[in-house]
Amino acid sequence: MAVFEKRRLWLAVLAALALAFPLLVTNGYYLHMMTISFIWMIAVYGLNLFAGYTGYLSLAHAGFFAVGAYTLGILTVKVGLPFWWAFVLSCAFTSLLGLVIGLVALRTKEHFFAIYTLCVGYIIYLVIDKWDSLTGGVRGFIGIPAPGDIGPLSFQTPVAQYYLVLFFLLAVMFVMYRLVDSLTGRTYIAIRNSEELALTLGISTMKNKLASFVLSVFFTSLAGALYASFIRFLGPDIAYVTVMFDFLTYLLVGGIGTLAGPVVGTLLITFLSQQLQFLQDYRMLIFGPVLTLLIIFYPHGIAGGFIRYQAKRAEVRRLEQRANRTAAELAASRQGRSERHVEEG
Amino acid sequence: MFLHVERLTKRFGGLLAVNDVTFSVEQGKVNAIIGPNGAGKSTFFNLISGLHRPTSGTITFKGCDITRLPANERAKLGIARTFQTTHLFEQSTVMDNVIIGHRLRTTSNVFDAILRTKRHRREEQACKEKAMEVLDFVGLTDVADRLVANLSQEQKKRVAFALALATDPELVLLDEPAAGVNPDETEGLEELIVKMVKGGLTVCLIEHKMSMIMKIADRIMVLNYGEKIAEGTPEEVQNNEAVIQAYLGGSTVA
Amino acid sequence: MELFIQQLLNGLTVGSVYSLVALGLTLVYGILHIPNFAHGALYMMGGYVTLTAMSQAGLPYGLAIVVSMVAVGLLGVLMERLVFYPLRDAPPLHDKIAAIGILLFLEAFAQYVWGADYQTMPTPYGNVITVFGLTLTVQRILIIASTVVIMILLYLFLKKTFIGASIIAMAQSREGANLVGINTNKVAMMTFLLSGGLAALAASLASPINLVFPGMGHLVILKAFVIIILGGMGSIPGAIVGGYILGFSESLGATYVSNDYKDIIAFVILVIILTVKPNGLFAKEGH
Amino acid sequence: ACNSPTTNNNAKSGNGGGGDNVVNIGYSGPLSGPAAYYGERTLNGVKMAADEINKNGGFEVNGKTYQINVVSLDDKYLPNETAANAKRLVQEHHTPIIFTPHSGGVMALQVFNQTDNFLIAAYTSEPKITQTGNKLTIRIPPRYDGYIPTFTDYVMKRFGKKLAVLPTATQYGKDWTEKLLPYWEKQGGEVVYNTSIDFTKDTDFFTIITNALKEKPDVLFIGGPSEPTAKVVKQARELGFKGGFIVMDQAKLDEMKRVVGSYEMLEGAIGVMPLVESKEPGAPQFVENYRAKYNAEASSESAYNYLALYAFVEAMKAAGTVDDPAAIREHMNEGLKNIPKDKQVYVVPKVGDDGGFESKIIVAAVENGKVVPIELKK
Amino acid sequence: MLELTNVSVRYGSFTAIRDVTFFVKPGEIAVLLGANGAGKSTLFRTISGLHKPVQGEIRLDGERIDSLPPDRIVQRGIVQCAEGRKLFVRMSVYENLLMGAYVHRKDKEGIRRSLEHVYELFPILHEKRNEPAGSLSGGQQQMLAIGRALMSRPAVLLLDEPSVGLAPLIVEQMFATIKQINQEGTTILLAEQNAHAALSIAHHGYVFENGTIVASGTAEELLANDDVRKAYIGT
Ligand SMILES: Nc1ncnc2c1ncn2[C@@H]1O[C@H](COP(=O)(O)OP(=O)(O)OP(=O)(O)O)[C@@H](O)[C@H]1O
Ligand SMILES: Nc1ncnc2c1ncn2[C@@H]1O[C@H](COP(=O)(O)OP(=O)(O)OP(=O)(O)O)[C@@H](O)[C@H]1O
Ligand SMILES: [Mg+2]
Ligand SMILES: [Mg+2]
Repeated sequence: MAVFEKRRLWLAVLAALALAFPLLVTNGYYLHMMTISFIWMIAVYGLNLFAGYTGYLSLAHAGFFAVGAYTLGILTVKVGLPFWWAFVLSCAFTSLLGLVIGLVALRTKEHFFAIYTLCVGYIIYLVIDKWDSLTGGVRGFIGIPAPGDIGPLSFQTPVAQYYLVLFFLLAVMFVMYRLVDSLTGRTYIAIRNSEELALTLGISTMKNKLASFVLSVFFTSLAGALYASFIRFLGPDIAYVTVMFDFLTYLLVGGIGTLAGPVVGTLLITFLSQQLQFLQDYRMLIFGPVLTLLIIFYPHGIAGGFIRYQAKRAEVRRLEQRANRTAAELAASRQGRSERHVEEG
Repeated sequence: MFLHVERLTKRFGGLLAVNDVTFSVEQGKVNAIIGPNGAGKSTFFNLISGLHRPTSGTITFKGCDITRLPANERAKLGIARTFQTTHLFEQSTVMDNVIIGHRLRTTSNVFDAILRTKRHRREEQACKEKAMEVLDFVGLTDVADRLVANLSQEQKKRVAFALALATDPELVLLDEPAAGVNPDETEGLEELIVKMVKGGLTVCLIEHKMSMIMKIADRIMVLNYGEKIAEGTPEEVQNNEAVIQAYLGGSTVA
Repeated sequence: MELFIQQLLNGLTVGSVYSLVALGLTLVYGILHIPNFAHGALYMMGGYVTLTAMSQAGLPYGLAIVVSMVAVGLLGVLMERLVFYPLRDAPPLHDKIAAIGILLFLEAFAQYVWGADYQTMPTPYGNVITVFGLTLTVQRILIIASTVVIMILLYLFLKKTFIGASIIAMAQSREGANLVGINTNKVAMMTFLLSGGLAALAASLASPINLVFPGMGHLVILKAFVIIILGGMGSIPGAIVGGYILGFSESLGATYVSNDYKDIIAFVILVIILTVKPNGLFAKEGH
Repeated sequence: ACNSPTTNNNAKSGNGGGGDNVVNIGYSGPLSGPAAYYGERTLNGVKMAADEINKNGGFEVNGKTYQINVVSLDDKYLPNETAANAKRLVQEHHTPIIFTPHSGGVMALQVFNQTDNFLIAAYTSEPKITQTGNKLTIRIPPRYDGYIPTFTDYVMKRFGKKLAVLPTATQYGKDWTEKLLPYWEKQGGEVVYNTSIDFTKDTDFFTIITNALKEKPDVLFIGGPSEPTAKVVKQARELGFKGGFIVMDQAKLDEMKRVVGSYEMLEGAIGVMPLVESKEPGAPQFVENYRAKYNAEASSESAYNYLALYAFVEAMKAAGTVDDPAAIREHMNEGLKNIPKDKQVYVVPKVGDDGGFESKIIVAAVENGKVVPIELKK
Repeated sequence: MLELTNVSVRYGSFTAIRDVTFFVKPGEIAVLLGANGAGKSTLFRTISGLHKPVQGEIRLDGERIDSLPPDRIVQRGIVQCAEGRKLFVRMSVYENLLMGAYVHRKDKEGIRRSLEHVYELFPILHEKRNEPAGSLSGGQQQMLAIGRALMSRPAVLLLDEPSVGLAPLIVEQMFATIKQINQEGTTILLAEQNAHAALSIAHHGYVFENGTIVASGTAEELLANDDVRKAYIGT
C-alpha cells in the first residue's frame, strides 16, 4: 500500500511539472520539443497497448498515424470542415480503417502479423505518396489550420498547443491506466501470454484482439491528428518505416508493456538524439551503437528494468524466508518426522 | 445424455489419429481414457474442446450439437480442460491466471473498464471471489501472489485445475495431470479429482499412472491406434486381453 | 510478345538480385529467428567493399567480389558475436531494434568512410547482346546465371552435407543441436557468414546496373522482407520463388498495369497471399 | 517571441570564430540517411562562403566587424525535425537566417517563421513556398521554366517530335513535367509515354525504359540526381535508343559523363551548363576552391547556396543590421548586386516578385562529344 | 568414470545445486531420485555443459570437463537425453537420428549400424522414419529422443526422466531397454520419479532434495529405506 501511495505522489509531482513546464522554461525550442514528444508518446501508447499488452507487433502504426494526420488535413482543407469536427472524424475514420485491416490481418500471427502490417504500412505510405490529387503526393500537404477555438480557449500560441497536447496525453495515460488494471486489460495480457489457453478458457480471442487493435489505432490516429495541427505540414515520410522504427525505439527503450515506458523512452531518445546533433553528419555513428547497447543491457527497457528490479528484490526476500523455513522444517523433521507442511508467505 | 461423441474421426494427412470412436461421458463420474502413446487420446480431447475440427462425426453436449462450435463457445457451455504439457500464463501471478479463468462469465468491455462502471466493479469482484474460491478448493491460497513460472510442477498442475474450475465448468477434461509428479503428490491430485466429482463435476481423465486410474476411475475407455478397443469398469478393462496386449503388459499394476 | 519476353527477362534479373538478398535474410531468420533489419546495410557494405577492392587495390571484378563476400560475411559474424549472440534469449522485438541500431551505424559509417555521393562500379561485362529482338547485357546474364548456381550450391550444401544439416537442425532447436554435439556458436557464425556473403554477392552483381551509395540497402531490404514472408519465413525455396514472383510482378505490373503503382501491386499481392495463406506459400505444417 | 537579440547574445552563443562579433547562420537539412549526399552538398556551399568571408576578416556592418558561424543541424528530411531544429537555432543561436534545402521543411517553418522572426533561405524550386505570401522567405534556385523553350526547340529540331517522359519521382520532377508537357505539345510535339522513376525504390531501370522505348520516342525527358540519371541514359542506350535527351536541371551533364564514361553516350543531351565548363565570372575559381576543399566536383546545389550566403551578407551590410530579418529581406536586391564579381558563380540580377532569385540561365548541349553552349530562346 | 566434486549451480541469486559430490562407476546404472524441482535437470544440464557451475569440478575419466562447451562434452562421450526432448520437430525421424550421430559424421558404416540398432530397440521409429518428429505422440517423441542420444554411441548416457508420459507397457520396455543399453557397455545416469522401476534396474541411487544429496546407497539399500519408500515409491 505504501508503494502505491508513493507512486501516486510521484505521478502528482510529474503532472505538476508538466503543467508548470511552459512557465519554468521560456525557451521556445524546449517547448516545441516537449510538445512533439508528447505527440509521439500518444502514438507510442497506442503501439504499446497492442504490442506490449496484447502481444502483437503492429508495424502499420506509422501508417495509421499518417492516415490520422492526412485525414485531418483533407477534412479541414479540402472539405472545409470545422477543425474539431474534422478532428473527431479523422480519428473515427482511422479507427474504422484499423477495424477493417484488423479483421484480415489478425488472422496471421507473430512474425507474419508483424510483416503483414509492415506491408500494410508500406501500402499506406505508397498510396499517400502516389495519390497526388488527394494528398499532394511527394509535394506534401499544406495549409492545415491550427486547432480551432473551443469557447474561450484558443490554441494559436505554442504554449496553448502544449497544454492541448498535454491534455490529450494525460487522457490517454488515464485510459491506459484504467484499461490495464481491469478485466479487459487482463484479458489482453492473457492473449499475449497464450492465445490457445485463452481460447480454451472461453475468451473470444479474435474479438478481444480486434478491440485492442482498434483502440490502439485510435490512440495513434489521435497523435497523428495532433501532429497535423501542430506541424501543419504533412509529407508522405510520416508514414514511412523510419517513423515506425522511431516509435518502436521509444517503446522498447522505455519498456514495452509498461505504463511508464512510452514516456520514459520517448523523452530519453529524443533528448539523446538532440544532444548528438553537434556530431552532425555522423550522429548516427554514435546513436546506432548506443541504441543497440541499450537494447542489450536494458532488455526490458528503462521502466521495465526498474519494475523487474523491484520484483526481483521481493522474490529474493521471499526465497530467503523460504530457505529459512525449510531449514527449520528439516531440523524439525529430523527430530520427529512430524507432518509435512509446505507453506508459503 | 451428457456428452456424447458419435463416430468421431480425425485425420492428420494419412494418419487416422482418432478413428470412428463412439463414446458417452457419464455425468458426475470419473471417465478415464487410457491407451498407448500416440493412441489419439490428446487428439480426442482436442476434438471435444474445439482446438481441432473433426474430420467426421458429431459431438453433442447436453443435447446440443457442438461439433462446429469454436473452442471459446464450448468453454462457455461448460467444457473446461487442462493440457498435457502444462500450459499456463507463466509470467503472471497465480491469482491473475485464475481471475482470467472466470472472464468468460463476465460481459464488461473496454468502455466499462475505462469508465469503471458499476458492472465492471461488480464483475471484477466476482472474478476475484471466484478465483479465491477455486484456489481454496485446490489448496493454493497461500501462493496466490507468486509468479507461475516460479512454482513447482505439482503446484502448476493445481493451478491448471484451478484455471479450469474458474470457468464454472460442468465437464473437466484432464490430460495427464499426474505426469511428472511424484507418488506422494500424485495422491494429493487424486484426492482433488475425487473432490471435484463429489462437488458435482464430471471429469474426463487421461492418465498413464494406472494406480491412479484404477483407484478413482468409474469407467474407462481404451484407445489404440485411434480406435476404441475396450470400455468398461476398471476391473473389466484390467482383465481385458486386448488391453493387456496393447497397453498394460504383463506387469501388475504398480 | 517480344515485349512480354523482354519484360520477363528484366523481371528475372531483378528477381535474381532480390532472391539472393532474401536468401541471406531467410537463412538468418530461419535459423536464428532474427529478423535482421540490418541486412540491407550488409548489402550496402558489399557494394562498397567490392568497389574499394577494385578501385583501391586494383583487383579484377571477380576477385573483388570474392574479397567482398568474405569481408561482409565476417562483418555479419561480428554482428552476430557482438549483438545478436548476447540477445539470443531476448524476445524477437529486441533483435529488430538492435538491428536497426546496426543499420543506422553502418550507414553513417559508410557515409563517413566513402562519402554520401553516388559511386559507379565498373564491370568488365558491359557488352550488350541482342538476340531475337531481346536485349541483354552480359552483366545481366551473369546476374541470372550466378544466382542459379549459388542457389544450387546452397541447396546441396544444406541438404547433402552434415554441416548444412546442422544448420537446419539448429533452426529447430538450439539446445537440441547442442545436445547432439553441434557447436551452435559456430553454426550461428557460419549462418551470418553465409548471409553476409550472399548480400555482398547480390550487391556486387547489381551495382554495375545501379549505383553504390549509403542508402542503397533501402532499395532491397523491404522487398526482401516481403519475399521471405511470401515464401514462408525461413524457407529457402520460398525465398527463391518469392524473389522471382516479386521481380516478375514488378516488371509485368509496370508494363501492363501502371509503372507508378507497380510497388503497390507487389505489396498487395503479398497482402492477398497472406490473407489466404496466413503462414506464407511454403509454410510448413506443425505446431 | 522576443526579437532583437543583442550582439552580446550573439557573441556568447557563437561557438566558433575568433572575432568579438559573430553572426550565426542556421542550416537544417538531411545530413544522414538516404538524402545525405544532397544535404551535404547544399551545406558545403554555405560553409565555403562562410569560411572565405571569415578568412578575409569577416564583414562590417555599422562599423562592427562580424564573423560568420554556420550552425548546421540534421533533420533527416523530416519536416517536424526541421521545425524543431529551427526552434533550436533561433532560441539558442539567434540565427536571423536559416537555410533549408527541402520544401517540406520550408513549409513546416513557414508556420512560425514570421512570429519567431527569422528568414528562410529556401533551396527548393517549389513555387508555392513564395506564393503563400510569407514575407520572410527567399527562394534560391532559378525558375526552371526559362529552360523549357530552348530545350524543346533544340531536341525537336534535332531528333523529332515524339517525347517519352521519365523524370525522377519527386515533387521537383513532377513540377518540371507539368511545365514541360504543355509547351511540348503546343509546339506540335507528342508525348508517347509518361511516368516517373523512383530512384529511392527502383533497383533497375530496364523495365521502365523498355516500356518507354516500345513507343519509339525520339527524345527522352529525364532527370533527378546526376548519377542515377546517367544510369538511365546508359540503359536506354543499351536498349538501343538513339535519340536525344532533355535533362532536367537537377542533373548535371559533367557529373553524368563521369558515370557513363564519355560524352559520346550523352550525344544529343541538352541541359544546364556544367559549372566546370561555365564561363561565369566566379565559376572557375569556385570550382577549383571547391575541389581543393572537399575533394569533389562542385555542383550547382553548392554553388547556389554559396552565392546565397554572399548575397545575404551583402544585404546585411546594406540594411545595416545583422539581426533584423525583415530589413535583410528588403535589401536583398542590393545584396545581390553587391556580390563581388569574383564570387558570382552565377549571375543573379535580382529577387523576382515571387520571392525567388532570378538567375541568368545558361544552357548547354552535347554535340559531337563536346559540350557546347546553346543560345537561349526569347 | 564420471565424478562430481562440490558442484554448486545458481540461477541468478538462487542456488539450485549446493555442494554436490558423487561418482558414477564405469558400466553401472546410477539413479538420481528427487521430487520436482529438486535440481535433477539442473545437474544434468550442468554435466552437459549447458550451465556452468559456480563452484566445484566435474571430471570424466579424471579429466576436467566443467569448462568445456556442450559440443565438446558430447564428443567426449557424455550424451544427454533431455527433459522436454529438444527434438528437431520439423526434421523427419530419420534425420533426427542422423543428427544424433553428428559427432561421428565421418563414420558412415558406424552410423548405419547404430541406426539399425535403434530401429531394433524402437520399431515404431522405423515405421515413422519419414514423418516429421513434431507429429509424433508424446511417447513416440520420447523414444526418438533416446534413440537420438544412442546414435552418438555414448560412453555415459544421461537420461532425464525418460518415462514421463509413457504408457505402462512402454515404461516397462523402456527400463528393459535401458538395462540392455547398459549391458552393452554404456554407463548410465538416470533421473527418475518412478523410483521403484528405476531402482530395480540401477546399481546405485542418490536421493536429491533442495539441491543437495540427502541419501545415497546401493539400489537395495535405498529400496529398503523407509523414508525413501514413503516419499518416492508410495505405499
Ligand atoms: N497436429 C498434428 N499433426 C499431425 N499428426 C498429429 C498431430 N497431433 C497428433 N498427431 C498424431 O496423432 C497421433 C495421436 O496423437 P495424440 O497426441 O493424440 O496421442 P496420445 O494418445 O495423447 O499419446 P500420448 O499418451 O503419448 O500423449 C500420433 O500418432 C501423433 O503423431
Ligand atoms: N532457468 C531457470 N531459472 C531460474 N530457476 C530455475 C531455472 N530452471 C530451473 N530453476 C529452478 O531450479 C530448481 C531445480 O530445477 P530442476 O528443473 O533442476 O528440477 P528437477 O529436479 O529436474 O525437477 P522436475 O522433476 O520438475 O524436472 C527449481 O526450483 C526450479 O524452479
Ligand atoms: Mg497425449
Ligand atoms: Mg527435471
